[in-house]
Amino acid sequence: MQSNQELEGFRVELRDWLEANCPAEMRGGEASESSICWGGKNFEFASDAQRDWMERAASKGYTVPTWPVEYGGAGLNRAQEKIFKEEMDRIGARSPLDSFGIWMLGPALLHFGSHEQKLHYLPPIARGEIRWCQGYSEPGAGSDLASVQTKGEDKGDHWLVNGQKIWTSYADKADWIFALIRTDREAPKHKGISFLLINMEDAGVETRPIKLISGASVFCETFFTDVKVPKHQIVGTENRGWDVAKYLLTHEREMISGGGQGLSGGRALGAVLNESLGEGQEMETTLRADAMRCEVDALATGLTLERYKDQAEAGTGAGDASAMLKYMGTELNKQRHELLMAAGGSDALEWDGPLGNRPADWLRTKANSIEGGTSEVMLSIVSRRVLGLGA
Amino acid sequence: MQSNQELEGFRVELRDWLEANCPAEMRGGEASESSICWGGKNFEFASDAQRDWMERAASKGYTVPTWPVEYGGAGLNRAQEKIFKEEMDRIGARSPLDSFGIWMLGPALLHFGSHEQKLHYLPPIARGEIRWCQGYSEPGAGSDLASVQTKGEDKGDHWLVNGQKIWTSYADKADWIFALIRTDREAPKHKGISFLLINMEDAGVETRPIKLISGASVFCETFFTDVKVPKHQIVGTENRGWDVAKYLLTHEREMISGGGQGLSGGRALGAVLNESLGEGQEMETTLRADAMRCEVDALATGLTLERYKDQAEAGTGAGDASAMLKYMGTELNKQRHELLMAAGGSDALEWDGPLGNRPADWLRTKANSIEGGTSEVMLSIVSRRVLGLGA
Amino acid sequence: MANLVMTEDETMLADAARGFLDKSAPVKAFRDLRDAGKTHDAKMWKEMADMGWAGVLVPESAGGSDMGHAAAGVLAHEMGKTLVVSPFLSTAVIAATALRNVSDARAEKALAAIATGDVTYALAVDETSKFNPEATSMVATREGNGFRLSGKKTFVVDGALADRLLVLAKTDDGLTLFDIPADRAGITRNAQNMIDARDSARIDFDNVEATGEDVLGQVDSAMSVLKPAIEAGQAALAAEMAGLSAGAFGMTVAYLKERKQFGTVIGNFQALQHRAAHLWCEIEVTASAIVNAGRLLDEDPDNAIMAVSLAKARATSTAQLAVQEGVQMHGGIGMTDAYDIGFYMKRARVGAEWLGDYGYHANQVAKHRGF
Amino acid sequence: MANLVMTEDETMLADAARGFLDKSAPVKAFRDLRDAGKTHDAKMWKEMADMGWAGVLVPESAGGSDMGHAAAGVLAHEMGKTLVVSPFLSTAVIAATALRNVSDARAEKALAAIATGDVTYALAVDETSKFNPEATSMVATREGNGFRLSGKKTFVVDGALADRLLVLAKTDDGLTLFDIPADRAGITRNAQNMIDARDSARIDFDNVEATGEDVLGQVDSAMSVLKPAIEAGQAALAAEMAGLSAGAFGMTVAYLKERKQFGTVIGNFQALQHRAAHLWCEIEVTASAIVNAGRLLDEDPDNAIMAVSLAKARATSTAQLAVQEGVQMHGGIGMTDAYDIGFYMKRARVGAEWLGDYGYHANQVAKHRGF
Repeated sequence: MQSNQELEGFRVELRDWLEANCPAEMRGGEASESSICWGGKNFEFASDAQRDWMERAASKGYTVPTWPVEYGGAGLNRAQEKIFKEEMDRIGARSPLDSFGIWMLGPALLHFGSHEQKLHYLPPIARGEIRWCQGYSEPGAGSDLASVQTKGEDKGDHWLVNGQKIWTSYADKADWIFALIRTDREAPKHKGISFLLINMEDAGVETRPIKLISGASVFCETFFTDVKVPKHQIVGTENRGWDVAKYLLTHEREMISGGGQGLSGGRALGAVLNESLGEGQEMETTLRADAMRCEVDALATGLTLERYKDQAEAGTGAGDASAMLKYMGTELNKQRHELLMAAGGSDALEWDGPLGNRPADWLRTKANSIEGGTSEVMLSIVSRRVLGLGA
Repeated sequence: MQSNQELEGFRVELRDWLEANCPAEMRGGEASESSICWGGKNFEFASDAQRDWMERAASKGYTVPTWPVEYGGAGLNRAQEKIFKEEMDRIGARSPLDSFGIWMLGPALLHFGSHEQKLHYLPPIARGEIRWCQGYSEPGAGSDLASVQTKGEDKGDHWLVNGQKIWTSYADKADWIFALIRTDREAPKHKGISFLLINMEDAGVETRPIKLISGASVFCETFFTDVKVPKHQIVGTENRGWDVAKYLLTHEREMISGGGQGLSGGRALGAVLNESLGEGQEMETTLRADAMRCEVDALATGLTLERYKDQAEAGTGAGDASAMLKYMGTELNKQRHELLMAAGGSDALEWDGPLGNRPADWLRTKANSIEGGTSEVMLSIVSRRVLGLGA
Repeated sequence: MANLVMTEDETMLADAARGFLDKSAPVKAFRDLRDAGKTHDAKMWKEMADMGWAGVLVPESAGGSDMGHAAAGVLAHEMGKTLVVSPFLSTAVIAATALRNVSDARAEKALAAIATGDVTYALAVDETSKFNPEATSMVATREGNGFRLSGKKTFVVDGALADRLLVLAKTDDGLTLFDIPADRAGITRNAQNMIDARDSARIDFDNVEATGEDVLGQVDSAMSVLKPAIEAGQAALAAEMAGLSAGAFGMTVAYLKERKQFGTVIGNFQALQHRAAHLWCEIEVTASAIVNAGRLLDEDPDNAIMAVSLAKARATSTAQLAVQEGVQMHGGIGMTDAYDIGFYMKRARVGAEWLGDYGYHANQVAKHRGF
Repeated sequence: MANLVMTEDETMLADAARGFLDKSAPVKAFRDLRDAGKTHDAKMWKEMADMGWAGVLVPESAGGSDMGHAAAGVLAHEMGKTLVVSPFLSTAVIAATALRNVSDARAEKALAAIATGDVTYALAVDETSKFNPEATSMVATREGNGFRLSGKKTFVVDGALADRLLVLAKTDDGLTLFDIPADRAGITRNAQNMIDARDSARIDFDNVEATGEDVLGQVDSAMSVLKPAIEAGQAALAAEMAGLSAGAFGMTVAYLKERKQFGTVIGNFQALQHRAAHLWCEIEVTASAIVNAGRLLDEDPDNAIMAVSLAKARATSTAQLAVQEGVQMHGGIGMTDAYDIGFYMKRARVGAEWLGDYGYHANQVAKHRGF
């Protein structure tokens, strides 16, 4: 444990560093999916400021502040992490780098990977050099993930992978993919899956975007035709990929939930609504009431995310209860965007109109309660595993 | 069909009659369960005005305006019935007589009864002389009504009835009970039930009130020990009582739903809320928003009740869709009373305090979505029989 | 109280409309139109006019079929089910109602042109992001015998392609409604790229000339003409949204019966069953408010305002629930542009805002109920 | 940001409290008290005092256990689970917090008496049916060195039996808080027959004498003493309601696992499973707001107001959902007085109103979030 004095020292140092290194353009404003810095070989930075901010943060390990220093992080403990969040929020700093490598593969590797794998894969993620995507769902296996059919045949030193994944977010921009592959077709469905890492530039990998109702093409279909995956590109044990996937789903849930304020940059909903309404327009009764409720719920859900992190630090992980965060967070985020649309009125009905991405962001939130396990699956997890209901 | 002129003639005549015969005390004010005129041998009239109003209405058939004249009604058609409702509402007239005989047994007898049975049982109901209660549920058969176990053994000219009923509303005040009795223990559960009429004064019938969370004792347990029920006291065919019960449940549902405004006497929720708040107190945002929503929903649900009545007149009954009215009406009524409690603030927290029965009425509404088939059963009926979902 | 059951005529009208639309305007037709970047199908509108739809509210004396507001609602409902794009609401409902509330030869002529499908209209009322006609700030300045109009309108539905505009502007002692050709000098129309892929425009008026002839009704008293027109539009829009809800719901229930997960069709899951059943109940309740509004507009139009607001409020909340549940129950596939359910969600959002949102109408209902 | 996990001390405190209460104050004890027409169990309160609960917020110098607000919340939470009746909130939380915000010998003495369980307090603030201390109209008129109090208070929780009253009244330039014995001449207490079967009273003050000694804190500035007391009470009440929610929920889930209908336990029905799961999620989220409020009151009391309102708002909405779902899922039996779930519903309603309802606190949160 550190003394309060040491922690305050850290705070002062961090504050000075942020002041000197976080560009003004990377502070404030409402964050949206389109303003995220994703990194990777194919990423086009929106501005020099965005690139500078990512590189400067990476040099201090601040793109992945809680990862160990040897893997590219800053090695912050929970108390320091809280201070980091507070100081970032204080100046409204945007996240310098986000990616599925940070949110998902990283935690999986830190838990299941070998030292060599960690050294090999993690630092390029931390520096924003390699961008990952996820290959879980298949057309026939949506909520029922464990029924994946994409197969990997054992060819001695490699698996020969054939099949199709869907909802591979940003697969068209990613450099690598982590995927659930059926490597034993005889075993019960949860017991024959391996968690493989595949280079998107390998021969036989093809991907194409799926056009969404929001117009954006974030999601893709990805096809594997006779793709050779070397044996060392497995995380965890052969045919035990489901354990990795389950562990990872928890992280995905927490990530997607965003504590109910994911994309809001911590700003009060009502304040954003007031802006949207324009001069002289008062918030109508039902809208104001809904905004108040949503704000109350979002603040409490955000606190719950923090509480679960505190618990994890104390050694008691959320486990199945993380399904709760995913459910509450995504449902709230949908509500929030419904309210933003209502407050925007007709200005919000135009693609790239006076409110920019607002309608696309709104439609995009509708996927939140589907991807990474639907709300219905989350409720079933809670009811079965937490409450012990059901046969 | 009548001409508009004839209908207007009826309206004028009715209006004059109401003006002359509906006592001033029987107009206006918020109706509640405790102000209902139930009739029957054990009923104590709250006032002379209540008795006068019932008797005068009965003399014109207006206690059961749509029943045929020969059975004690006024024989009104749908167009006249609407005028009747409009003219009653116009002066805020209370219902002169309500009872399970009117709501439930009457419709069942009109549909399944013999002419003799109708002549024998209906007029005393219409005159408020005989009060009926219902014997459906049993401790083990709540939502699963068809599993009733109270048995009737065939003894030639009578059945010998033994068993226990629960939730027999007002059984302690009623003169007769209509009950589902298992008369064939071998048949499949829906096929061995008969619909019997039993005199509460018969030897072997005992009843006692169940104390409720609202303090009131509307519901009872009723016990049958070797009760002899003559064979002619059956409605419909032996072992086909389930058909009668199902038909009747539909009427019960419509009755309990009350179109979302059952006990409100058609008054606007917001107006009642404003009164409750007391001088100088404004309706707070979330309360006002909820009241507006509730009012919108109640008005539309009320119109739906009318629409279904119009359909019935046109020959297309609501059938399974009546489950919808029961569900929407009772859920709305619960909401309405939650709002009344919230508006009443601490004044509403006292039994018989400044707001009288309000807390007891509020708690009583919680049974609405349980009695006569729970909301869950209603939703299952809609999903299975209307939407065709489920195995 | 009006009879709330559909009449035989209405049922026949609905069946006929369905038959035509299933052939000529299934959702696929909307998709094709959108993919082609178009917001109007002139040929189909002509066919609708030939069937008497364009003249549904035009008196027979002017060549219309004069079927009334309930019938207009029946048509709008059927169109809503398959997301039919047409100038029906703007022209056949709103403009026609405004014009028939003016009894002069000019209005009669305009009505005749509406009935034949030879002219389309758009209502230019909104100036801010929320519907609020009373707060109009666009000015019509007296000049000689006429006026000069200057100002901006937004969210003018069907405004980019309409032949004529109904424009609300402030005059000396009130508001005045003008009926002017959309290509008059000084008018600049900018088409909006709407999420529902329908026609809408921002329109600038720069010192646009208007004669006394262009005034619809009386100067300074627009509302006597505009109020019934707006109410008619709100009721028909509510009917369209109820149809949209039914369409989205039908698609969703069909999917529940077909999609398999965890070894069974998802319609066997009780949690989804109950949510679908609840949604059906909401749709049924809204249907009553819709037919009631149509009846009152036909039978007692001066006192229809609460019924109309009730219908629009209910239609809005029901449509939003229907599309939200629809997308969620479809799962991933519901998020794709290749699947139709998303179209319903986008149209529902636009319908929610047009001519007053949920809060606007719920407040109207509350006001008329005395709170 | 505070650590939101329960400390080891808090877990031990909760376990000890649970152990005591399961033995001495299960729901059955509440039922017996109610059936006997009683609203206070003096023996049990003495036992609680002996365990240090009465002195949970009393400084050790005055004989208290001084465990802080988070610990008070832990105790309230456990009491809520089994509907324990005690003067804990009024006396050990609200009055103790007010008194410790006054540093004088008199307050020190009163705190000592609270810690030993020898004195109970009630807070007399409400005058209308809604909580609104700022709008106090009861008057304390200067008379010599003292005051004369006249007016009416209502919903004085624990007011019929309390030994002393904290009374808020208007003085020349603000509000003043008085600490007076409940039996002083001119005070008339009328016990209210409350739906939750707890002590509450309407109290009339008829020219009641109060000396300068009776003033808590400074004349005309009640809020410096009252504000922290009210916030402490709101947070502890929120904790009680969260415990109540957990108690009702536990009872409901147990019933779902036991009650059979249609040939199976009703907990196998997915529609009920999902509703139960949703409710559990709400309870978990509320738990975070509760612990956060306790932490802030302990660590940064001057800036705890938003956290406290957040806790009370969430606790209110969660408790109402928990009892409504609880009664509905119990079916008919849940409506009977013989079954306990109804007690939870009645207490939740009183808890919802006391010290500010949902709307009051949601408005506070909105105000502090800048809208």
